[in-house]
Amino acid sequence: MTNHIADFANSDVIWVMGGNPAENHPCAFKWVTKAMEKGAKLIVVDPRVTRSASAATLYAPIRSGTNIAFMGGMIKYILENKLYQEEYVREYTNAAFLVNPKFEFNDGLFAGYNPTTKAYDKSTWTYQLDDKGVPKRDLTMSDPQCVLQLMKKHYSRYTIDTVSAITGTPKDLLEQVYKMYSETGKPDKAGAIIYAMGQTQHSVGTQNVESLALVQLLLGNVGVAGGQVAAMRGLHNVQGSTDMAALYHNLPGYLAAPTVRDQSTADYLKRVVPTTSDPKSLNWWKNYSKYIVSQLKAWFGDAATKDNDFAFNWLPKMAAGKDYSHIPLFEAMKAGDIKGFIVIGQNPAVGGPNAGMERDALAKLDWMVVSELWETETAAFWKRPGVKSADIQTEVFLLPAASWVEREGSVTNTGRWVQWRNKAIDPVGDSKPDLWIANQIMNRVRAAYKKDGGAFADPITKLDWNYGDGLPNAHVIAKEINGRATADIKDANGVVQIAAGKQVPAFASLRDDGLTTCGSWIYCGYYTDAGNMAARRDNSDPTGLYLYSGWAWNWPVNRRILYNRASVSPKGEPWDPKRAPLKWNAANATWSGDVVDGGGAPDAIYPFIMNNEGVARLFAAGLAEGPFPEHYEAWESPAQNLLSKQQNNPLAKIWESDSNKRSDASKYPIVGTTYRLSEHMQAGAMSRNLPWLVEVQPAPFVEMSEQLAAEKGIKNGDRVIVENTRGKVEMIAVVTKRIKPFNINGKAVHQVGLIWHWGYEGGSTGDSANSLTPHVGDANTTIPEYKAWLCDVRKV
Amino acid sequence: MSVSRRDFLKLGGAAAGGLLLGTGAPNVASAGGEDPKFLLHKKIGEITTICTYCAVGCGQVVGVQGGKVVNVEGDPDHPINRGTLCSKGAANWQVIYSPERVTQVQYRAPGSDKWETKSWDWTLDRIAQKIKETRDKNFIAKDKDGATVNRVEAIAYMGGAQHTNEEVYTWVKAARALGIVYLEHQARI
Amino acid sequence: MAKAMFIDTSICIGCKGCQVACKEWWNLAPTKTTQVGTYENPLDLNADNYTRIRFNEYEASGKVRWLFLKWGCLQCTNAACVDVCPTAALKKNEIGFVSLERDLCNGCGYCSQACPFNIPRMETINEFTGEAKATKCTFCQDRVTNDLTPACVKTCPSAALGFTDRDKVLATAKTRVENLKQLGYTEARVYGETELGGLGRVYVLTAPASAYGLPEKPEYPALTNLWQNIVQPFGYVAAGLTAAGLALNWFATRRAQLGNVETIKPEK
Amino acid sequence: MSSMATDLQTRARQVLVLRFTGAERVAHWVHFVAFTVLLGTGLFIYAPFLKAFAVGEAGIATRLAHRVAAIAFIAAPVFYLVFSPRDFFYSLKESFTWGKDDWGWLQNAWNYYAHGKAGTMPPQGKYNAGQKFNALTQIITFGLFVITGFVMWFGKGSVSPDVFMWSVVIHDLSVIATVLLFMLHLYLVAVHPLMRESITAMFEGTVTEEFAKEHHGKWLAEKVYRKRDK
Repeated sequence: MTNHIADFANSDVIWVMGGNPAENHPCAFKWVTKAMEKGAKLIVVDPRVTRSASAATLYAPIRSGTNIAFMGGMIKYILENKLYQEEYVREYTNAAFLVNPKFEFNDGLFAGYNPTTKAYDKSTWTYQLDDKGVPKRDLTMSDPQCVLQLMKKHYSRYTIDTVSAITGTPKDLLEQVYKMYSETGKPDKAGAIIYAMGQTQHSVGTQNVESLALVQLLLGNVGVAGGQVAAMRGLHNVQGSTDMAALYHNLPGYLAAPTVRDQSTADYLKRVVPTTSDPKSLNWWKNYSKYIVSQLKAWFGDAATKDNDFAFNWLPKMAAGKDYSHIPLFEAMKAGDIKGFIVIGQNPAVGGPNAGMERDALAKLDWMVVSELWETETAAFWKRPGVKSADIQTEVFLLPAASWVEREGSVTNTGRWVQWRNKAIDPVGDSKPDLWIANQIMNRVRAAYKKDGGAFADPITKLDWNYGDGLPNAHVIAKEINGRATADIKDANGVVQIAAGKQVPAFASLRDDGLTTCGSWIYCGYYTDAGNMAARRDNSDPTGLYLYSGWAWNWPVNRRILYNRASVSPKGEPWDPKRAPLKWNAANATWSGDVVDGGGAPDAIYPFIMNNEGVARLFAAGLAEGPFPEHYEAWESPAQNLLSKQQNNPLAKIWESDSNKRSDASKYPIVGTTYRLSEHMQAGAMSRNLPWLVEVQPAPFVEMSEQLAAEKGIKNGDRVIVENTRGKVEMIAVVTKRIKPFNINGKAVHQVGLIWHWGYEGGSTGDSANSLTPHVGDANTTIPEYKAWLCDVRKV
Repeated sequence: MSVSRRDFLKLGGAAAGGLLLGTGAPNVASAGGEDPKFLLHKKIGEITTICTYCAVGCGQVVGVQGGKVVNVEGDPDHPINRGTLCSKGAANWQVIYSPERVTQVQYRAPGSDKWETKSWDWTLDRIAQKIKETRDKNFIAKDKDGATVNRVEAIAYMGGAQHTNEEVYTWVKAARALGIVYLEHQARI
Repeated sequence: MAKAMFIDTSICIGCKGCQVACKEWWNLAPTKTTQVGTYENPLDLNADNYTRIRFNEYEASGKVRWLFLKWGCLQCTNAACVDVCPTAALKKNEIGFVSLERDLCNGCGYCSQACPFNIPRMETINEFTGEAKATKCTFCQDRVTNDLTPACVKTCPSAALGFTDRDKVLATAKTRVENLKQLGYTEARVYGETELGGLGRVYVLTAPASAYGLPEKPEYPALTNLWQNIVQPFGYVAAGLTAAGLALNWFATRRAQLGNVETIKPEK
Repeated sequence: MSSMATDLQTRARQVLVLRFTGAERVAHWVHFVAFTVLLGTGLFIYAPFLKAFAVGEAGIATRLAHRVAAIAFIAAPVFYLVFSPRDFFYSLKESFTWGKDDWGWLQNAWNYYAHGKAGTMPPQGKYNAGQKFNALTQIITFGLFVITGFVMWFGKGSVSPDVFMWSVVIHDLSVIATVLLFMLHLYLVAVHPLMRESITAMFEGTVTEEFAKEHHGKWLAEKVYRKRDK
């Protein structure tokens, strides 16, 4: 989230689309109702009337997989009715930037598409530069090559009629949504868009989210109190594990993971560090070298020296352009390329796309280590219904992990609050905290390499891994993540700023000469010599904007609202004085309120310091499939793309095989999607094993309209089969008024929604909806297309 | 961090109330008069933690009596949840002593149809041995073009969102040191 | 000072946090449920479920709405259960709830039968001997008499529940109804202000009571009235009159008998 | 002791009339005990001032006692029927057979029972009208007790609350009816100055010939003497 949860209360309009916070984040929803109590409006756009929609001021239905069309219509509406926040757009986005005249868009494809490689040559997706190398701007935003005009042209095709024919949303509701939300384009109004996997889990997921960002930027809803792009993340520390980069493409703190092109830190920095020629652009990533070197120092300690390039080559390097994410991981496993698998607190046999195929893939492993509280479907794949255990040669270790009250440490919520957990009791039975398990395994591996040697032993034997023989102290590791000085750090006059061994107070003090360590630069400041900031418990709210700056710690640098510099005009005046997270006090040249992005006087720098332009991008060349989001149909769709000849995202990642066949609309005409229940958790181990939760939601089900049920002769509560080319599942039908058939370009299209929490293990068992979802990924992130695919339904 | 005894009752939620009645303001007056005061039948709690379900990050207070957790409810001082918890957070207590919970090391030999209970020592030694064997056998020092890559594609690591930050950091550090590139967690699914 | 639980159905999101928090606080055993085509479960109150959310789909003027109603003991002022309870295990507490002292309950079950809302349920301990205990929501009597809010109120994630002085609850509810009417919920109303002498639960509804499955006008049960106020007093009167008549008869007969008897007394 | 024996032999020979068979007496006393227990345990939940016996553990014990007694209560007439069927049916028939003698008894009852004046009281059968009325009430309320008792015992939850509450009301009305008669019955057999002998009939089965003559003259003549004389 750019802001945080309590900030919903500052909003005038809250738009939920591709999420269902009342269902999946109930305790966050009170801040939505708090806003509504103050007069705010709630818009919910969803294929069905959800628990969130039950509270909405305005609900509009939408067919799954058509979000960009919906948002494209919104962008067109804002631009054509001039409802954008003009000064914000002109000054704080690249709307006024002039784009390379060779850039073009034609029938669903941007300039530079290569159909053979299925990739873009992005050389024309660039700005026109002046002689100093600074992008040219037309501050009137009327030049046909300026971003705003290109955008207007791009979205001119997204008429209400077309959008309605694609999305199935009635035209009057489309207009009501557009009108209600664009009210927040006024400088003294703020709107938040809440989303979750309903936006991301599509073959166009990243573009979906970008379309939300574009709307928010046009309306001046980024960086202000009550205005945010609110990603509602699912698990209690999915934010922290993303920050700490349990991800193939990152190192902690969103540093890029090295590829084969990065043969040295110099190569690496050349590839990853953006540059700017604009003196007003702070271009924060220019500090990249400090963060990677400090991290290498944290990992390899004294063994990382200037002379060995801080042991940069001890880090593994990926093959260039190769994707190692969830889907290709299981494809590689199925191909027999992966021999050993360590899986901790995750259950892909239920949660993975095309789960049947992923379960089969597990059998190709030589060994698998599962650390869990429960015997999950993944841990027990070798004895699942329909397989012969004797045929499966995988050696499986199931390690009993400690629960959340049996260990201590910090977790990071979706609003980036890093909060400390205290230990209440010793682990039950023989269970052990994950830190203990990691330490025990690594100590043994290290001892073996020290004793016997082995392939490239240095990164293992020389790893800075001195956590003792027992349970590592979480506070010690927290301090390592925060970072310390390896020697006295002096200023120009020789005065010691940070003494050797002291904690680094903030990432501004990090260095690329080896004098500092820091496990994750964005967490620098969370455990300083002043103590454990994550354990702070001051819940006062002096600004009245629900910032709670004294509660726990917010990365980065306890900043509660990201890009908050955009909440004031270039002159330093808040867009809305009644809800200003930042105030510039000209008299003593200081900021008060939240921790300001950047620093210095208001007009000294541009507000979006993480972009090398210094402003937000309405034209975003970084994305794989184009600088403007464009509607494409899902890989499996019952409809023709009405906007271009490109039926699907031309860059979507597709693994088509016998175990991942495409379901054709002629045979499988119903749109399928998956979602969760408030009473259950993800792949279910944490809820299906709790009898109280099983009691309140005992079985998986499929929701469908009364019309579809009538067509298929299904009555409420009947057992039905939902199937497609990848599998079939049997569930209870919930026939409801809350879903209606969609009118898609004159044709009635049905949609069903499946609950995906269930599997074959634990206190409550049932079929897994993910047996039906495809191995198809978004072009940028390879996030699987869980939310829009095809199927058919019949009564058992 | 533990809260002081004097805040004990407060943690039970005297401060919670309906939205329209004003969150945060104490709104329960004392029970007086003739009617009996009923004894609290269990301890509310004084150890604070964060809920283990979604990413809202609600505060919880944990009541421990005789070394056992007897109660888990919302932390009323927590600025986001203000003492509230959804059905999952409210059921969290059932995780701890669940009969379904795995509390001993389980091992499944190749081709076997059952689990066997094993000691930690045996298991950790064997896992370490498997990691080393697999890594040594499949380590890629240079790619086919001769560029240094120092990676292992034969071992994959998955998970993280159930860890604390310190745990996931430690595992990531270990995984990268081992040369693992198939590194993934729940962010995508 | 009487208190009340405030239940704003326009804010409730039906998450069932209250159901589970209640089970957690009271350590109630899970019951076996099945999916029959609804989000609602358990489908009825029982000895191990004191509260539950009732789900209703309501379509009016082309708009489909999903209504959630937190259900459980309404803590009536004119509480039939209290009147029929022979052991005073059920009592109207001055805080405004009907308390239940489990130790006093002898399991007669009259409360469960007299309740106009069918709330109290019997926990059968021995089917043959009839050993049982009444169960129901008591607003978490141990919590509320110790300055805490009921477990369900405390846990309510959307803050649809509140617990405070009844006057304040009523005033808030009325303001809220006015507010909702302005927002277009023309059928918004307060439920519980006067019903059965005033309920301990005060609801803000956004649709007719029937759309939530609530009785429009709940009534004190006529049979309870007949039994408690007519039959039982009649029993005392009849027994008293009979006893008096027999005493009278004894004196009359004794006198008649003495008239025929000569009693000889021994010498002193 | 020997002088006593001598005295007895010198005294006039007393004639006793067998009024109740052993089975009848057993049935009566089982019924009596069961009824008393039922009444006592029932009263605990009827009368608030007795609630100390009804609460908690005590309540559970009295509830159990009530149910055990209920079984005995049902068992008594069954026992009667099984071990003394002829008397059972005779008594049953008598209870439902009302004639002018019963009218006569009713007309003279007050004078007789309050002032000891026999007046025009006709000779009575084995049961006089008062006893018949008592028996009838017992028979009817027995049925009501059993039906409503079973509803309350086993029907909770499976019958509608209205049926249950009607059962409670009817059970209580039956209690009231039987208690009033029980009071009268106890009074007559144990307290009433003229009727003390009737209690020995239930203990020993016999009454003196004089008592039988006075109170059940018709029965004595038709059922006892005639049988003896045969």
